[in-house]
Amino acid sequence: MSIETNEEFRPKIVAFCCNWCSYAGADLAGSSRLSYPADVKIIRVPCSCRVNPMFILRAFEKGADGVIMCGCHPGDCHYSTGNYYARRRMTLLFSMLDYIGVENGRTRVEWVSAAEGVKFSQTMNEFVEKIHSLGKNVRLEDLRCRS
Amino acid sequence: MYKIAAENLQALFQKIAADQDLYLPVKVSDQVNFKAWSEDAEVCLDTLKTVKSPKDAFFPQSENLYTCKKEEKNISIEPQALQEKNFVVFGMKACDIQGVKVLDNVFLSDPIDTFYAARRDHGTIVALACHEPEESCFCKVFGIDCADPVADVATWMIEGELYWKPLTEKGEALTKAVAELLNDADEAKVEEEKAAIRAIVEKLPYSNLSLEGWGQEDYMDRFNSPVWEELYKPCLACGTCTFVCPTCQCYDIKDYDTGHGVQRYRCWDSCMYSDFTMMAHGNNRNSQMQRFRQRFMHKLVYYPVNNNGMFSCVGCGRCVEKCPSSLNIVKVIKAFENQGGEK
Amino acid sequence: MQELINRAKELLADGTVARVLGWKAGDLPYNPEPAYFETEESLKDFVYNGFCGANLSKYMIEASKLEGKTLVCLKPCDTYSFNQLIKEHRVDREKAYIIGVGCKGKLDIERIRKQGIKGIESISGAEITDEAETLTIQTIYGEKTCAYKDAMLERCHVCKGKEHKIYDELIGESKDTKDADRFAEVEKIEAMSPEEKFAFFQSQLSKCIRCNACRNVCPACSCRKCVFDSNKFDSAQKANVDSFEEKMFHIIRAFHVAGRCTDCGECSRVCPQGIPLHLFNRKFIKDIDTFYGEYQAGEDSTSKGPLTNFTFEDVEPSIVAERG
Amino acid sequence: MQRIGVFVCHCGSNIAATVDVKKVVELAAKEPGVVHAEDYQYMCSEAGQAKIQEAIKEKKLTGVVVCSCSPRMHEATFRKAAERAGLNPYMVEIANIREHCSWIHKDMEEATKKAVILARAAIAKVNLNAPLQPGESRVTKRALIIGGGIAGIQTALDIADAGYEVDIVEKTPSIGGRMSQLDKTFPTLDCSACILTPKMVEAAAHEKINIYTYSEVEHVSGFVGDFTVDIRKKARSVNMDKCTGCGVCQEKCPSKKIPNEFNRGLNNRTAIYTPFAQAIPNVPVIDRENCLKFKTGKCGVCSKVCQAGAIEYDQQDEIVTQKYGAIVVATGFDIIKLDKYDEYAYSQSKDVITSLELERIMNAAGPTKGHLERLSDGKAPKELVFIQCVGSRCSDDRGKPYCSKICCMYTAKHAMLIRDKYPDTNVTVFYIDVRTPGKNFDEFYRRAVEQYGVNYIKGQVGKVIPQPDGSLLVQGSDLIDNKQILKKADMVVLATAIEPNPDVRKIATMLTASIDTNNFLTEAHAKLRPVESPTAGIFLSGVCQGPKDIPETVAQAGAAAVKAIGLLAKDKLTTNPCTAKSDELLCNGCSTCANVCPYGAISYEDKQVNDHGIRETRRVAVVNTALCQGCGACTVACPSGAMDLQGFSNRQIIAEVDAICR
Repeated sequence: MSIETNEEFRPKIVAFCCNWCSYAGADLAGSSRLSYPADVKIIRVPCSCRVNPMFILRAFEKGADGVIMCGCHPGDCHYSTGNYYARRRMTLLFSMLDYIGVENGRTRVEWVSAAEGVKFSQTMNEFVEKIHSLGKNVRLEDLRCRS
Repeated sequence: MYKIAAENLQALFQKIAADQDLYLPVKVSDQVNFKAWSEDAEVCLDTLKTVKSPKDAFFPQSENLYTCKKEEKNISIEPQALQEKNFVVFGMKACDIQGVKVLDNVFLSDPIDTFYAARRDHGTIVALACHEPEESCFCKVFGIDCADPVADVATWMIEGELYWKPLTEKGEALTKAVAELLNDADEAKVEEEKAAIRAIVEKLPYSNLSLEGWGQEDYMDRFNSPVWEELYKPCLACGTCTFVCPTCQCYDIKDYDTGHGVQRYRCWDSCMYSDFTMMAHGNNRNSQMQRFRQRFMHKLVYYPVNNNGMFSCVGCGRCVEKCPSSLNIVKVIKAFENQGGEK
Repeated sequence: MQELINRAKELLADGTVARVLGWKAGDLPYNPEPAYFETEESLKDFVYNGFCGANLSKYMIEASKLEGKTLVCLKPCDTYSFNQLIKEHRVDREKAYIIGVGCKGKLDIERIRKQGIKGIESISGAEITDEAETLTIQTIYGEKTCAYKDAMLERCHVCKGKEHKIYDELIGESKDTKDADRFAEVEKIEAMSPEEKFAFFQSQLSKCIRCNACRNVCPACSCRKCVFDSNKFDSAQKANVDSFEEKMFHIIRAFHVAGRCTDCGECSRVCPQGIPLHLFNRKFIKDIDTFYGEYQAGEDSTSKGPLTNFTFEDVEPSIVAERG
Repeated sequence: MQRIGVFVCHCGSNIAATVDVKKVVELAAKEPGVVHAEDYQYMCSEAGQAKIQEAIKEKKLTGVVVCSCSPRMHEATFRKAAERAGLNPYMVEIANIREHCSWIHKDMEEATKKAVILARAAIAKVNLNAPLQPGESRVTKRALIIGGGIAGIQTALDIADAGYEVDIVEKTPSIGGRMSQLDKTFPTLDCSACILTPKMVEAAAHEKINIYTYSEVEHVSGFVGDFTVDIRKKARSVNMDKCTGCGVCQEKCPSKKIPNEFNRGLNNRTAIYTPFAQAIPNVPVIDRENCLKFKTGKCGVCSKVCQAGAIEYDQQDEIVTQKYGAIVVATGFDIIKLDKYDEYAYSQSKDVITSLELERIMNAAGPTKGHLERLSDGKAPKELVFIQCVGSRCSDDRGKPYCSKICCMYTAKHAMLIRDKYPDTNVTVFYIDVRTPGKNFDEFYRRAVEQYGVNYIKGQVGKVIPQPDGSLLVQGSDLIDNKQILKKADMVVLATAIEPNPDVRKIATMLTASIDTNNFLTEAHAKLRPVESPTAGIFLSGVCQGPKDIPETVAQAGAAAVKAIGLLAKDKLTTNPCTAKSDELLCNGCSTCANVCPYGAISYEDKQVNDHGIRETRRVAVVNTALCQGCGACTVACPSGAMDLQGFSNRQIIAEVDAICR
């Protein structure tokens, strides 16, 4: 992919954030004015364990170029154990996506606490950059959704 | 009667594909199905049965009907264009051709299915006689002669040469278009081949299956027979039989939300599925036995009753080979045969 | 087989069981079907041979709802599925009388056909009692032979073993048929470049006709209503209109059975398009083994499954990118 | 179709400086379902809220989207405002266009575009929202304390003082627990019994406290505010009302050779016994396994000597069923078994003892009447070696990975007391680290070293070898001087790791309270909810949650009491309506959801269902909304999608995904 098209390319990125840590971490990034690209849109979920693999595939189907899930650090889950289940689910799902040839940089999990506004912003910057380097998602999209 | 050497078939395909789409048996990941021809396609004319029947050349597994576009609060509708380009289906077997006739009765009678009709109009069928019929074949039961298929063009593959015989105007036109690749041939070899094939057909285990009692109007005894209750039991309610069948014509209409509007499309449905003909009030067949019975009653009774005795089964034997539970229409026919007095 | 029939008759006669779930001889040499037998007389059609590949555990979901006990014939690998179904409360152990039947590897008619054998009239060597290493096949086009091994289902080459994990009694000997590494194919794919992986699966999945045979035959896919048939996720699909839908269906199906799939291989056996569906399930099994410790679903009927369990030290999802 | 109103906040210039608010209003108005859209300077102000309320009434809104700051800031504000206007509060959603948009983006066009998309996602969600009603459940104003040690006693006293009925269930014949076995307590060196006994008496005398000793919890059902518990009162064989506690039965009992548990088996007790002199209740029990009357049918001495006629050989276990609003677990600890630590020769020599045994030896009521002597020959030891971290901080599976926390301090205490009372006895302590965080702890330890001359050696002991002359050879290392040490000792004391009471696993299962790999009960949040179990209505007191000393235990006991009181003070509990809900027609009854539920909120019922004409009885999941906290783990575990989360349903989240990606 040429540099020119990369400049044009504005990725669609969905971020699932748990209500208790990561969403609050994103809020802190906001109140600390720590910027990250507008390509990232956050969906609030009660816990990372609420994130169904079907949501992630759905995002890709509808044209997302990257999906990131953020939750409380292992051990700090508001519901004690939610992120442990989420961690296993996502590990397996990501491994499967990698296995069928979807670029593994398109999916990511990051544990972000309510105090980690800096980490949230950094993570999003990194992730967007990664998606830029990968370009448009073409392996997991439904062509009918192209505008 | 013409012929072309097998090694020149690639040239023939190139020639046809130059100005039409060409569908023929192609191997992809070890399985042969009818696919659009391309330069590097692995064409498998010696495959007796493609996994799926070639019916989707005329009645694709899914096809768009129209598209709704949504802009702000306005909705505009774009109808789907009908088939406009000519195409050739190459290598269809006699049973599958009969399958298309079964579909014709449904889709070309009033109200005409315009999508299907357009495809039929633009499609030319090049039939290929069966060379080595197999034990699961029972086309003979339905009066089909796999040695002498009837289509726009009939062909036979004999000792490395494809014999070519146009039978219709469309067939003549195609023949003319590829004339430079064809040589004249006499029919003696073809007659010989036909006789050989027919001799094999006689030996097939299912060739003498009796359809007595099927295709008749007074079917309530059969409908109410306790035999169904036993027969359906292994059925897993999958759609394999339906989706490999050359005659199944049921479809479902669905909407897909593209984010900018809706695509309304239809796709094959299976009477074996629990949501088949599901309506607001529920389902009129809510047990697998009923769904199973519907499948075979339709193929062997309702369809022939409504279509001058033409059965909605062509004996291709795909369901015999593919059913995960080894159920099939032959077992159904035989079960009633064994019932004797039951009619 | 006679011993099995005799025992079934006894158990029917003394009222221990109300019916027998086994296989009925088909009308071709290779197509016996799963069947219920309720009388001693009906057992004349009972058959148990190399073509009886179907995993009858799945049928026990329905049979558990019937009055009385069902005698069910389970091969060693089928018993894993049965255990898993007990764990998920989908079958009733009390409603089953399990006869663990011996197995010397099950046959795949597609593999025989792939060798160019057609017009099959009879097959000898497929009986369970046969010690033959070779199948002799009478066809319209002459007599053919085929090594038993070459006609075996893929799953039998990576057999989990001769041991029945749950049973009331055992009849018949089993044979060790394992001659391949269970994860070799998965590893081969893992070693490919992303482009090659994608091309491989795209080509395989493009054949999928969404007949749902893989799902419906699967003892782990025992949902009353599949998400792909319901509006719960706005995910109902009947056809793969776009190539995305093929992937969605097969990834989610494999995910839903991850940690529950016993690798019984029924999905690959029944796929009319010969898609090696086990490659999805086995990938998850391999990952689970590597990440969370060896786990065999159906080994028992009580242990916690890997996706309903965790440890504090589990690997992070980034392992996928890190291992390259 | 919903009738949605969209309200876009300027937040002064916080939003409006980077987001074209008017543009957001204009584009949001075109989204499906939107019938009203407006903007305002400060939506959260009275006037702003009034605008929302007005629009709800005038435009008959069924849903509201507020594009403003984070929902963590004002979701509650806007939901309450909507509720006052007659709209179900759960029909309000927030699009966070401040923290997640205006504050982090600089380009107006870009920020506006994103704000529109965020609004769109919220609108798409509201289109699928449904009114939710919080449920109510009643609270039984009575607490159960499991365990009658200092933790349980303190929690019981605090709850009872607040005016609520409390039952203590104690497994042994007396309350008092581990603390009653201790001699002195660090760092003040006051006598354990002197400070514990008054608490025990106070608990026994408290009109709101009812003590079940020699009793165990048998079964627990119900949920927060409404637990039903079966308590098994084991047959004591002594009538508690008649017994005067005179002790004659114990004097006369002929079975005298039974290892005395209270003294860690260092001496013997009788078959009819009270564990210790200050036991509460002061009523003996007959140990039926060792009683001649029960073993052989002969004897009956106690019955003959009992003036009060309190002996009842035919007593049966009794099950008491009681309802509780809150349950506090205070099951305490034991020390680990030392069978995996053979190198310390614990099983080979009577003079190798645990610290808890030393407590009994030092205690005036103990087996040696408080004299420090070797158990092998009764001689006073001149060389004493303490070995720290026996089974604690252990990296293999012989011991425990955690620090037992109390050992450093009690060893300093023991060392100091011995040096004080027996100045001619040398005391050596082998340690890995000395950990003394706590008020006056380090001072205390330094006193032991500096003032009392206790010899601390940093290093581990490899072996203790009993010598033919009856002494012990301690083989250790000195890490500071980097040398091997061979030391003759007369007595070796092992600071043995503590572990949760082994019964706790059974109890945790009954309570569906989670437990960690070391069998400590898990707190609801490691930092913010340290005395609550993740299971609502279950509280944690004392060492059952993790190693603690006495003051920490008492502090936590009080904290647990406050939490329990907070619960009991309510007449009704309002339950979070964003709970999981199972569609029983889709449920497979597979239990996968229940297996991941941290709250034990999912149970299974056999229900008669009508599934499109098929009538059958099915095992289906039922969510107890009083217990469900709405995490959603079950919804993903459920393969068929039968389990969904209200307020964050599958289709709502998918609608948001779609809106963002389109």
